[in-house]
Parts: sequence; structure tokens; C-alpha cells
Amino acid sequence: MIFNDFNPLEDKTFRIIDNEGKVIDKARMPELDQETILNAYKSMLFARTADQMAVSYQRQGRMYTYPPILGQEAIQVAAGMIIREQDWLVPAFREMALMLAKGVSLKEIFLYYLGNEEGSNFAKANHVLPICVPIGSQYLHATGIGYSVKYQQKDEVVFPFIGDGGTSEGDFSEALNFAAVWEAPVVFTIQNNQYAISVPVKSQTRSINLAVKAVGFGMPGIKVDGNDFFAMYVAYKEALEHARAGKGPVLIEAYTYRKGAHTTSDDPSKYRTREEEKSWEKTDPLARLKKYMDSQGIVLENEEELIQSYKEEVDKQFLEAENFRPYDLEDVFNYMYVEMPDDLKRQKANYEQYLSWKEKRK
Amino acid sequence: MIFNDFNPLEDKTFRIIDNEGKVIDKARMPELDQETILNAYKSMLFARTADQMAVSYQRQGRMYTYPPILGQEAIQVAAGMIIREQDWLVPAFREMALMLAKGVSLKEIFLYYLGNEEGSNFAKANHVLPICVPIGSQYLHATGIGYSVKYQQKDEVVFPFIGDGGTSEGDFSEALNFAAVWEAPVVFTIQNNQYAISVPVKSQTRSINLAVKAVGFGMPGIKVDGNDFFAMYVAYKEALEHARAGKGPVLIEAYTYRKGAHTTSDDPSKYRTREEEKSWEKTDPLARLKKYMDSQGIVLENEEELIQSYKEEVDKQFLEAENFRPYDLEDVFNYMYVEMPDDLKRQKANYEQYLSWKEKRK
Amino acid sequence: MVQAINNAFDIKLAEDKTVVMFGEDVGVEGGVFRVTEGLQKKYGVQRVFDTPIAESAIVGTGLGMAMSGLRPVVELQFDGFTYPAFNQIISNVSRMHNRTRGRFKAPMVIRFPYGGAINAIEHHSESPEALYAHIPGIKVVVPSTPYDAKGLMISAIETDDPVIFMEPKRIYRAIKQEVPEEKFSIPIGKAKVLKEGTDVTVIAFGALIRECQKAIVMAEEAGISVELIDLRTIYPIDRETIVNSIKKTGRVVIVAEASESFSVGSELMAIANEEAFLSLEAPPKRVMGFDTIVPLAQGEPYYMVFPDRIFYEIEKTAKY
Amino acid sequence: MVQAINNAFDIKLAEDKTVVMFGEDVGVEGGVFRVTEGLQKKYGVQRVFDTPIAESAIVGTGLGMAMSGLRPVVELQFDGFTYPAFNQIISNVSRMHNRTRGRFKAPMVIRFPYGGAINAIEHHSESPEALYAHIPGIKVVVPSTPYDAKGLMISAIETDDPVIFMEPKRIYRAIKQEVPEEKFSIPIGKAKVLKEGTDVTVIAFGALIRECQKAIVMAEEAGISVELIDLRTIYPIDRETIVNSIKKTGRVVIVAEASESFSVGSELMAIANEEAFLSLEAPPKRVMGFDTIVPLAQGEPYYMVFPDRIFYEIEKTAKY
Ligand SMILES: Cc1ncc(C[n+]2csc(CCOP(=O)(O)OP(=O)(O)O)c2C)c(N)n1
Ligand SMILES: Cc1ncc(C[n+]2csc(CCOP(=O)(O)OP(=O)(O)O)c2C)c(N)n1
Ligand SMILES: [Mg+2]
Ligand SMILES: [Mg+2]
Repeated sequence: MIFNDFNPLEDKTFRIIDNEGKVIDKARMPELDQETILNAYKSMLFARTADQMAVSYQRQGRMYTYPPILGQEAIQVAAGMIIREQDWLVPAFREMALMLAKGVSLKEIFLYYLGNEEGSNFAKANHVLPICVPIGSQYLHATGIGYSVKYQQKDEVVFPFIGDGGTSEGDFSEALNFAAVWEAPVVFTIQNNQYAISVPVKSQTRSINLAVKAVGFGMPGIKVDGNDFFAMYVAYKEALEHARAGKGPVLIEAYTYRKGAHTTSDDPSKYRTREEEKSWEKTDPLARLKKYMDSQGIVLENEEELIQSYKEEVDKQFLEAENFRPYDLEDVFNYMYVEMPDDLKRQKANYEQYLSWKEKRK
Repeated sequence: MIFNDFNPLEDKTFRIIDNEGKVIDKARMPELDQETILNAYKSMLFARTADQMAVSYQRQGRMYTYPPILGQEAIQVAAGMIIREQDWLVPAFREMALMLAKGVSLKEIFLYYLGNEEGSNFAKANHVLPICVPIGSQYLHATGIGYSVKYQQKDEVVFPFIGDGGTSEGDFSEALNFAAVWEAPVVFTIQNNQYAISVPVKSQTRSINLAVKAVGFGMPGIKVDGNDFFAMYVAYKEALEHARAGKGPVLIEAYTYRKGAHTTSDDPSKYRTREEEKSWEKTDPLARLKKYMDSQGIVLENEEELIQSYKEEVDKQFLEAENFRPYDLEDVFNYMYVEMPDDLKRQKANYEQYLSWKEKRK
Repeated sequence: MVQAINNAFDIKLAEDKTVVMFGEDVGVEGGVFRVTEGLQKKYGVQRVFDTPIAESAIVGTGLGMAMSGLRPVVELQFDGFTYPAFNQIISNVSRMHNRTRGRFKAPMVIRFPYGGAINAIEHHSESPEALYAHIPGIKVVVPSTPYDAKGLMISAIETDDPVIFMEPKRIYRAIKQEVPEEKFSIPIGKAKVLKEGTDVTVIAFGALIRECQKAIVMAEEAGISVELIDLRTIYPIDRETIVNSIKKTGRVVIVAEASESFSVGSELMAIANEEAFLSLEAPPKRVMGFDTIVPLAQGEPYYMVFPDRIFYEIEKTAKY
Repeated sequence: MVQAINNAFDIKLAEDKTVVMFGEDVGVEGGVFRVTEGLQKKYGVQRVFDTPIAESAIVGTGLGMAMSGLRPVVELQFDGFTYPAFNQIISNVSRMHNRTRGRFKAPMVIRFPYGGAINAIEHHSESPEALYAHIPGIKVVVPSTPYDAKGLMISAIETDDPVIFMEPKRIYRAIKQEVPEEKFSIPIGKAKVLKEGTDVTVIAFGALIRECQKAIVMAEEAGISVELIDLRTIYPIDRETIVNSIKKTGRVVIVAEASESFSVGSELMAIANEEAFLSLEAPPKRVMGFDTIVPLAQGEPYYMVFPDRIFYEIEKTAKY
């Protein structure tokens, strides 16, 4: 069990390949065939393409905001390969690649950032919660789902996500505590991308790392190199097995770097240096995996064309989102309750009267 | 430093005398003269007397409720000997003995449980916050005071208290985290008395103990035998020095047992066995200290008379509380704001009109 | 009322395996007011259980359960300890259905004892109904009798929307009433006219219904005919019943225990104006708590609304 | 307005060493809206600093500081993220003075940007003033211009009571106004008559004052004389100014962005009834948000209160 071998109290980091793509922990290298590895890389590439296009749509004024995942692709693609159809994804708001893996469409993601709640009404994704903006609160939902699936004796595992900053919220601690007490099948992930908007993780906590927070709740924790696809893959694989075996929750700190801005309205140059950004370049998850592939003779053919086809796909989805049916007055009122109460009917009717007055005045 | 020697990760407990009052850790036995020890015992005895009388006042229907400290006297008397005039006490609600040590009067404590806010208006106690009923919230106030005294470069240390159950609240974790990040001079105590009303600590958390929760915030933590007066004394002494030296916060788990009921409206027989209660009898903090004193020839003379005089003192204070000036309409309105706003003046005036109508009707 | 609510739980736990119940001391102890007494023994620790002390977690995990096939009924131990869960309630519980356009529902009951006049210490005497009623997406229910408590609780558990269920702790054991053993329910969102009358409408809910009834005896003796409405549900509020009565009497007195500013009293006065302005013969009047903290026991007699004061205001309104 | 508030901070930080300022991203970054820009550089990291992400802690530690000699001004990043701090505000901050009979004061400012119409994502567009105004023991302030923001902020920092200071984010940079560089203050608890008129009183605050002003232009063109009141402080509310105006015009339209039920609108209608019943010539009217979550950007045009709709209601009220 990697959870026993990498003690966060000693600040150990689980890593399989180094920055040059060289395998440094052969014993733990997962047995994946070439195609699987190639597909993983492709998924990362697709995510990165979509991410960059999302940023540019926003710059073009065609989308309101967007939180880039640039640099965090390995974590999410690895998780996406382990998380099964029946498992639950409980995202924070920076899990685009993982949401895609779980069956959310890019169109839906775009629709959300185009300001339409239908973007959280995933048509094909099973067991995926909408993104959660109030930081930390989603961790509790995950623990509750963990209790629920255990109670119902279902073979389902819950995968909640949070950022490094989110670990400071009380809800984070409460969720870990309840999950441990309930021995709930929950695999908690912290995407430690070093920043909470402008605040570096060293201002967030004095603990030697974030994985160590598991100790206070009596559950295993591990710090994993989040830019190492293989390490993340193995960590999730073992975590899933751990949870399925009824051994309760685990905490994974995925150590990574937010290469982009916090959201499209943020300017990182206000709070971090170019040098720092550069020093992380060499850990880039795609570049590392690519180097490994090169060393193994795993060839991605026609990369340019592939990216071109990805771009077309992304653009197609974005256009679908842009051309989604117009937002209606109904959409404001319809979903507040399972059945619309009289009060809302009255308010809606009054508003319609106003609208017809407005119509007439024209 | 005891904080280095008793690693909570190994579930070590710091203890100086055993249940028979025998010194088992000579090296760490504090140098206290006989009189000091005698006085400590007397303080514990006074607290116990007052506590038991409080319970009986409540039984007589002369007080609304009361949370007994029975069994937790050593922690509080030891802390009371270390905490200086300028230091801050931030209580939960089960720190009667410690509040007395800090200059709160029994009369005030009784007045509170007689249903009068004047019971939190301590006339002579310096830097003592009122009891705090919303569990955990007081820990944050303590951290804020810690920041404040550090910012103002004052030689003051903050001593917040909480119960074992309270460690599950988000505020508990947030307070430890902020204190660690700020390196604030705060000595956090958990009085682990094994129960949160009816819920045993093993249902509260899966951590191996409560002191270990310090690890997740990068601060020292220690589990201390809370029924061992000497161990508690040394723990507080070192904690105070640690904080004064600018080394930041520490966490002390005082391992003890709530011998009484949660409050006077609780019946522990619903949720715990007589056997369990009995098994804790032999750890009683007063009995243990007494045995030590006996072995050292430290004699408490005229114990019966002393207790009698304590009873008279307690009763005197209770009567003062009972005969406190009657509660007035003013007392409802006067303190809501520093200056009473018009709205409250209006509401008060309206009420007075009603009162005079009522008067006339008689 | 304790009995009646316990009975509602018993019925629902027995007939629906998706109902689970938890909170601080609700399991072994059966709740500090014994509302869940005996249920853990009968239905097991998986279905009725104690949690660590963390209200945000109690509600937040409850939401997770509600989204994944269960119907959690969670207890917050007292009114004053609901606030650590406020963020979960307003940001998550109340919105999940709307946010996901109905893809997820949140069928859960958040219940707690509320109100004062039991000589409690601080934070044990609050009436936060206005805070919760202002939150779109939840329903807020307050029973005033054992019968209502049972019927409304059954509805609350069966409703697919999240419900805040406030239990008037001071009448937990005060009212003796025969409540049928079998299952029945009372619709959420409907007020009840408890007594018809022609001169003044009195609107109240929860524990204060009893105080109003005593005041009404005084009023009738003084020749004033009073119509009494029990709101039963604070939101969605039953405008129709309220307005019909005000139109009839032209005068309305609103009785509640919370601080009066920005309260349910304010809203009822607004409704009176919006829907019955031309019928109003006197200014609608609220008889409520001051804009102060609920005082400790010695101060409660000033703060609390007693029949005397209600009668005083009914009379003034009737004579206006 | 960003500039004016920043200037108020600059003045208070310079003249009073007990003023400290903190929150998420307020230090290095100067706040996500740049309201605290440059202050950390000028006053040091001990006085203006970033905290971990934990709103309960930001407010709770602020209270501790306020009780021990400081005057903290804490920022909560958005309206929708004030709720994790709700318990600290209602259970601790608002009560410390009363609980200890004045032995401890809690001079602190809890400030946050509020309101919608900026095309933000979820939880960034809320108007929770009614929730805070219902809490006894705190003051709730909302400025509508840069000048007011500066003067009210100075008062808020100097007041010995805790103040919730809501900053209308959508006009953070929208209004250009000359604001004197020197120190001045505007009293908390006083409303302002922005424009006199005889037919209808319009009451609003914060960002919607501008919308009202536009509506009033339309109304005056239609021959309706409107008196406009800016509340400035939600609690303690300035009954006198409000009531004098309603007595004069006999008609009142209340404009705000929050959900209308159990809101500031409800309270103002209650006040109109309590104090000016006999002067009312038309039912007081609220023009407010629906009882729904604030929709995302595409739905905001329906939810938000625009001049058109205000004028529509002014006209109806005037013609009543
Ligand atoms: C309760 C709450 N407080 C504040 C915010 C505002 N906010 C949005 S993202 C963010 C930083 C989050 O940092 P982190 O948890 O590290 O996640 P990351 O953005 O790096 O993925 C903050 C403070 C929020 N969304 N929710
Ligand atoms: C926020 C909050 N939730 C619930 C309660 C009700 N309550 C009062 S005491 C108590 C148990 C406290 O247990 P613990 O922290 O172990 O302290 P002890 O009573 O043992 O000293 C509970 C749940 C409360 N006071 N505050
Ligand atoms: Mg981060
Ligand atoms: Mg305890």
C-alpha cells in the first residue's frame, strides 16, 4: 500500500517518473498498455486545448469568466480513468478535464460560464454534482453521499475535490471527520496548485504539507506528485480499492501548480514572479508524459492535425452553447421548488403584466 | 521540552504521579513548596465544594441549570496557578474553578445561572471572557486576541478552553490554523472529559487522541493526564514559556473524566455504565493529590472545618446572587448598542405604555 | 407534542427505508428533549444515530444523502445552534434543485426546537423563522399542536423540497391532545382558521397560538369578536387564508416571539397592504419581541409575549 | 467608490494604530476589487494582511481583536461568502456588548461587496441585508455614492458597535464624483432625502438609487413629482425621515434587489403602516427581486430591478 509507504509526516512525495519522464520507481509503475497511455495523453491534450480556447473565448468577450486548469491535467485525467460510471464526482470548480471524463459535455461547461443554469443540468453524466463555488461546502456533500452509498450497500465510491486554500475552511475538517467516523467510501483530493487566488499555500497553513491533515482525523493521507500521470493513476487506483474494501476514506494531496490565472479576471503577475512560473515549467504534466512516451517509443501521430480536430470539436461545442435556446422568464421561476408555490406564480404573473405594459409602450 | 518528549502520534500521555500519588516521573516533578501544594489542594477542594453546592441549589429549584466540573479540578487549578493577571482566559462553559482563579466571583457565576446577564459582567476579573455556549466559536476569539496582543507587543498569553466534542466544530480547526499561521501566543486546551453530553469521544473522532490534531496545523500538541495536578502544572508552565518566547501556539489535551452529569438536566445513566464510572474513581484528581501529600507528610489540618467554612462562603455568595437587585426593563434594552437607537427607545416606550395600562387595570 | 413527532418518525422509519435520522445526541440518548427516544433501538444505528458536534456537517452531509437516494431528517439541537449550518442551508440545500434544473432534489427535513420562555441559558431561546423564510428554495413549517406536529412532519418528510421544521419547545409537553395512531398528513403551505370572528384577525403560529387563545378569551369578554389564524407554514405563506380574513375584519394583529424588525410580522403587514389595503380599518399591528437579544430568564418576562399584552393590542386595534 | 473607500481606509490607518485590515486577498493583491490596493505596502503586513480562506475565522478572530484593543476592518470577499461567518456574527459579534453588560465592546467593521447585475457566477450576486438587519446588536450600512461611502466608512470604523458595511459592487467604478481628500464623516442611522417631491415617495439604497433616479426622470416627464430617500443605514432605520416623507406624499414605492418576502421592503411597509396609516392614499408598494435565487447572467435581466419597472410601479401607485 502506497498509503503506508509514503508517510506525509516525513513529507514524502509519491512519484513514479521524474521531470525527464524517466521512471524512478519501477516497482510501482502501473502496467498500462501503450494505447491506454496514448489515450491518457490525448485526453490531457484535449483538455488543454479546450482550456486554452475557453480562456480565449472569454478574452473575446464571448464568455463571462472561466477558471483555467492549465497544469493540472494529469491529476484529472488519471482520476478520470479510475473513477467508474457509478462512482460520484463532487467537484470544486477547477475540474473541467475530470468532468469531461465523467460524461459532462464541454457544451454544458461552456453554457454555465455563459450564464445559464442549464450548464449544470448534465444530460449524460452519471453521479456528477454541479461545480461548487462556496469553498469547502462540497466536501460535506461528498461525505453524506459516502454514508448514503454505504447504507444502501452500493458499490460506489465518492471523489470530492478541493483546492489548497479550501483546506482552511471549517467544512473541510468537518467532512474529513465525519467520513472517518462513518468509515465512508470517500477519496478526498486536494489539488494543491500552490495558490488560492493571490495567496500562496505557505500563508494558508503551517502544516508541513496538506496530506498530513489526514492524521488529525485518523485516516490515511498521501502527498502525490500531481504532475506525474503515473503516480496519480496509481494513487487513485489504490484509493479506489481501499474505499471499495470498506476501509473508509483516504486523503490525496495532488501537488501541482496553477500555471494559468485564477480565473480570467485575475492577473498573477501581481503576486508571483516569472522566475517562479518558469521553475515549474519543467514539471509540466503533458511534457513529462510525452518524454516518457518518447523514451518508450510510444508515438503520437499527426499531433498537429489532432489538435486541429480538437479545436474544431471544442468550437462546435462552444457554438452549441452560444446558440442554446434563449433564457426565458420561466427559467427564473420553474426550478425553485419541485412544484411552484402560489407566491412565485403571483410574482411571475405580476412581472408578465409589467412586460406587457412595456410591450405596449413601445 | 515536554512537547518534544511526548509525541501524540505515539499516543504518549504526560503524567507525573500515578493513581496512588506516587511520583513516576521524578525528572519532571515541579519544584513546589509545601504551602503551594497545600493551597492547590485547597483550591481544588473549594471548587469541588462550590460545584456540589451549585448542583444542589439547582436541585432545590433555586438555580436554572448548571454544568458541573466534578473531576476536572486539577486541570483548572493548575492552569489557574500559571495564568497571570494579564493573560486572557477564554472559557467554554465548564471552567468554573479556573474562572474563580482569574478573579471571577462565585456570586457572578451563580448570577448567570440564576438568569441574569450581570453574571457575565465580572467586576474584578481581568481579561476573562464570558462563558461561550456556541461550541467552538470562542476558540476563534482567542486566536484573534492572540493576534492582537502580539501586534500590540504586550506580554500576554491567551488560554482558550474547549471540550472533546467541541473539536469537531469547524471553528476549532480554523482557530488552530489561524493561530499557527499568525504564530500567536495561544495555549489551546481541550478538556477531554470523554463525553459530549451522551456521545463518547470515540464517536466524535477516529484520531488516536485529540492532541494529535495539532499536527495538521503545524503546532506542538501534547496529551496530559488531566487528573494529575503536577503534570497539568508543568504542561501549562512550559506552554506559557513557549508562547511568551514567541514560538506560537500549542495544543494541550487534558485527559480527564466528567464525573457528574453534563448539566443538571442530564442523566448519565442513560448512556454509560456504573462500572465505567467506577473505573475512573481511582483517578480522581483530589484523591491522587491527597495521596501524594500524605506520602510527603503535607498535612491539611482541620479538613472538616475547612469544608464547613467553604460551604459558608459559597452560601454567602449564592445568597448575594439570589438577592441581587431585581431585573429591570432597562436591563433588556440598555446594552444592545453603546448608545440606544431610536427604534429601541420607541419599543421601550411602547412597552412602558402597556405596563401602565396593565397597572391601571388592576 | 414530543410523542406525536416521535410517532410520525416511527411511521416513516417503518414504511420507508430511505428515511434516516441523525444529529447530536439523537441516537442513544433519544435527543435532549427525547423526541427521537427509542428509535435507535427499534431501527438500528444505521438509521438513527449520533453525530460529532458540527452543525454544518450535519446539514451538509444530509444534503449529500438527500441527493443520493435517502430522505434524511436531521436534528439541530437548539435554535441558537442552527447558525453554523446557515451556509449549508442558504448556499447549498436551498439551491441544489434550482441550480441543477431539477436534476438533483434535496428531500430533507432540518428540524430543531425553537423559542423561549423555558428559563434557558443563552442561545437556547431563539425564533429565527424570518431568517429562514427569507431564503428562497426552502419551506418553513411550525406546528402549534401535537396533532399538527405529526401531520406536518409526515408531509415534511414526504415533500421533495427541503423543509425547515421548527418545534415550539415550550409546548413540547404542555398540550395534551389525542392524536390518532395511524398515519395522516397535513398539507404544507396552508394556514388554518382556528376560530372565526368578525372584528379583528389575529395571526400567529407555534407556541404563541396558546397565548393568543388566552388573549382572545379576554377579548371576547370585552365584546370583541376575534378570528384566529394559525400560519402553520411560514413559507410558502398562505396569502389566501390571511387575506380573506383581513378583508372580512379589516383589522389585524400579528403575534410572534422574534424581534419585530425585518420579521414575519413585517411580511404579514406587507401582505395586508398589498392584498387588502382598501379593507383596512386600522393599521395592522405586530405584537412581537423587541429588537434585542432574548434576555436570560430574569428578563424574559419583559421580552416574551403574554396574553395580557396581546389583548391590550387587540383592544387598541379594535377601537382604532 | 473603490477609490473613496480606499481613501477612508488610508485616513483611518494613518491616524489610528489600532485599525487593522484583513481578509482573503486583501493584502498583496489589494482585494479582488482593489479596494485595499496599496495599503499593505504603505502600512505593513501587520496591519493589512491576507488570511487563509475561512470566513468564520475572519470574523471570529476579528471579534477577539475588537475585544482586546483593536479596531479590525475585515473583508468577506463576496456577499455569498458571508454565510460561513453567520454564526460568528449572530451568536458572538452582535451580542458581546449586551452579554457582558458593556464590559466588552466589539468595534469592528465587516465589509463586503454585494448585489448583482455584473454577470457573475453563482453566489456572487446576493443582497443579504434583511438577514443582517434582523440581527439585534449590529448596524447595517449601505452607501450609494463614493462620497457617502467614504463618510459612512469613517463613521463605521469609529463606531464602537459592530457594523456590517455592504458595498454595491456594481457601482464600484460606475459613479464619478469628486470626493474631498480630507477626513469627513456621515452619521450612521440617518437617511437622506436626495430629491424632494410631492406625489410619491421612493425609498431605496445602494446601487438601486441610480436606477431610481433614472425612473424618476421618466416619472417627472409623466408629471409625477417624486421624493427620493436613500436609506444609507438599514438598521437602525431612520423612521423619522421615512415617515415625514410618506405623510407628505401618501404614497410610497420601495425599491431593492433582494427577494421581496421577509425583506427590508416588508419592514418599510410595516413602518408606513405603523406611523403613517391615516396618510396612506395607496398601498405601499415594493419593487424587488423575486423569491428566487438570483439567476445567472442570462436570467439576470428578468430578476434585476431596472428603471422601467420602477417607473411602471411609481405610475401605478401615483394613479391609484
Ligand atoms: C466560501 C468561499 N469563500 C471565498 C470564495 C472566493 N474564492 C473563490 S476561489 C478562491 C481561492 C480558492 O483557492 P483554492 O482552494 O486553492 O482553489 P484554486 O482556485 O487554487 O483551484 C476564493 C477565495 C469562495 N468561492 N467561497
Ligand atoms: C454550536 C453548538 N452546538 C450544540 C450545542 C449543544 N451542546 C451543549 S454542550 C454540548 C456537548 C459539549 O461536549 P464537549 O465539547 O465535550 O464539552 P463538555 O460538555 O464535555 O465539557 C452540546 C452538544 C452547543 N452549545 N453549541
Ligand atoms: Mg489553489
Ligand atoms: Mg466533553
